Amino acid sequence: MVRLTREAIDHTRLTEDVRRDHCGAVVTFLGTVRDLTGDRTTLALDYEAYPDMALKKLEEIEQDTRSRWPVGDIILEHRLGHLDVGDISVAVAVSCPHRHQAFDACRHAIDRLKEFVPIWKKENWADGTTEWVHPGT
Amino acid sequence: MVRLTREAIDHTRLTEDVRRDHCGAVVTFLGTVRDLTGDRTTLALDYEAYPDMALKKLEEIEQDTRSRWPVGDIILEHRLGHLDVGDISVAVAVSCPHRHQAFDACRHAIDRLKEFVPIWKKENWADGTTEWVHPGT
Amino acid sequence: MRVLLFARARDLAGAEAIEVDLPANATVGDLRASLPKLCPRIAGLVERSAIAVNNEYAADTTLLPAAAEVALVPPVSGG
Amino acid sequence: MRVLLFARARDLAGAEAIEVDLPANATVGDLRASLPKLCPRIAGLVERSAIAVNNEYAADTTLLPAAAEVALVPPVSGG
Repeated sequence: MVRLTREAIDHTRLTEDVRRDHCGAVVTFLGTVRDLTGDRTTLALDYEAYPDMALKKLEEIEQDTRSRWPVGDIILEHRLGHLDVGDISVAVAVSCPHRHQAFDACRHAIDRLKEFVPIWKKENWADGTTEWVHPGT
Repeated sequence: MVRLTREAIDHTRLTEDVRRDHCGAVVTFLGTVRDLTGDRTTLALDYEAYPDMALKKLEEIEQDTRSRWPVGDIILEHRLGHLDVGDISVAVAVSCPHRHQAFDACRHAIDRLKEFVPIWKKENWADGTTEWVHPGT
Repeated sequence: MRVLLFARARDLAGAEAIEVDLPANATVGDLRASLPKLCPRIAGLVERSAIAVNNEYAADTTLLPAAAEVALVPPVSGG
Repeated sequence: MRVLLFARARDLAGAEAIEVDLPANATVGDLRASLPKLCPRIAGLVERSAIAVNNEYAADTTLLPAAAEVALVPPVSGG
């Protein structure tokens, strides 16, 4: 399952929802808003998506991950809107029969998400300026 | 922090307790009691520890993990006693500034735990028999 | 053809979309070449951005369908 | 010297510990060799087990301290 949400991400629910009796391993990844990026201080982030395409790409990542590992269940959820330091911006929860499968599957899913899902963040720096983050530009 | 407990493991608390503002990544691993091992059906597991040594070895794993990655915080918790299918037997939660650090640190900690922490499980098979699990014997 | 803009591209253009007139049989590459002319401020970003056609990343050689949802997708930074 | 037993070793021996008499300057290896004589049922498991001295895995060449907590540690299966 994949979701975009403007509400706080409930990692308890994600983790519980992927648990399965035939899966001995659950790995949950949370991405949270850091207070520092390099030596600059972040006050908040604003996340924006191209929603239809983002959901399509998230679904592709779910299917790709399921095709590579024996996934019991997987949930990818990304938050949009204004996030404060410490808030959860993204969560991926995966269950698999064995632990290395669950680690590899979860890492694969978040790596792909960061690679090509059309979501962007805008830094709100402590000096009052803001800046969209577009790696490589 | 490391813990042995006879109560249900509260993964929400573990995950929340390791979150830090300077850490953009949290990885939580849960080991749960599977209903099948190979083609045999498990009804329940009994976990037993050599408690003093197990705590010492868990603390060594915590320190070793902190020495290898920039860990914000890490909690290793193992449950003892009688567990039903689906129950959480072990949980490791780790926060780090970046996600690959958190994945590597969490996987390292659970791999080491399974390698040398003196804890044992007894299978309660569906056919009514029980069997201590000692890999290689 | 309407091209959706996001993030810095939207801020620079001051608009959620740009209208682009392209001949029949135009490609994604033709669209890419036309954007800096219509909106010089986004020229640098266009070079580094992908173009999505109907929610799929499209190569510059792709022919633009007659009715398609088209978007400029700057380098992503979700997660 | 008292040797703590766990898991299958405890079940096989029917006891939480075995008392072993060893000469001064005995090693972990000497202890390992004496256990199957005192409790033949655990002979096979002793071969595959570690010996812990004061909560630390000990090599067979280690001298046993006079006052130490000693345990037979069968292959672990936690997690």
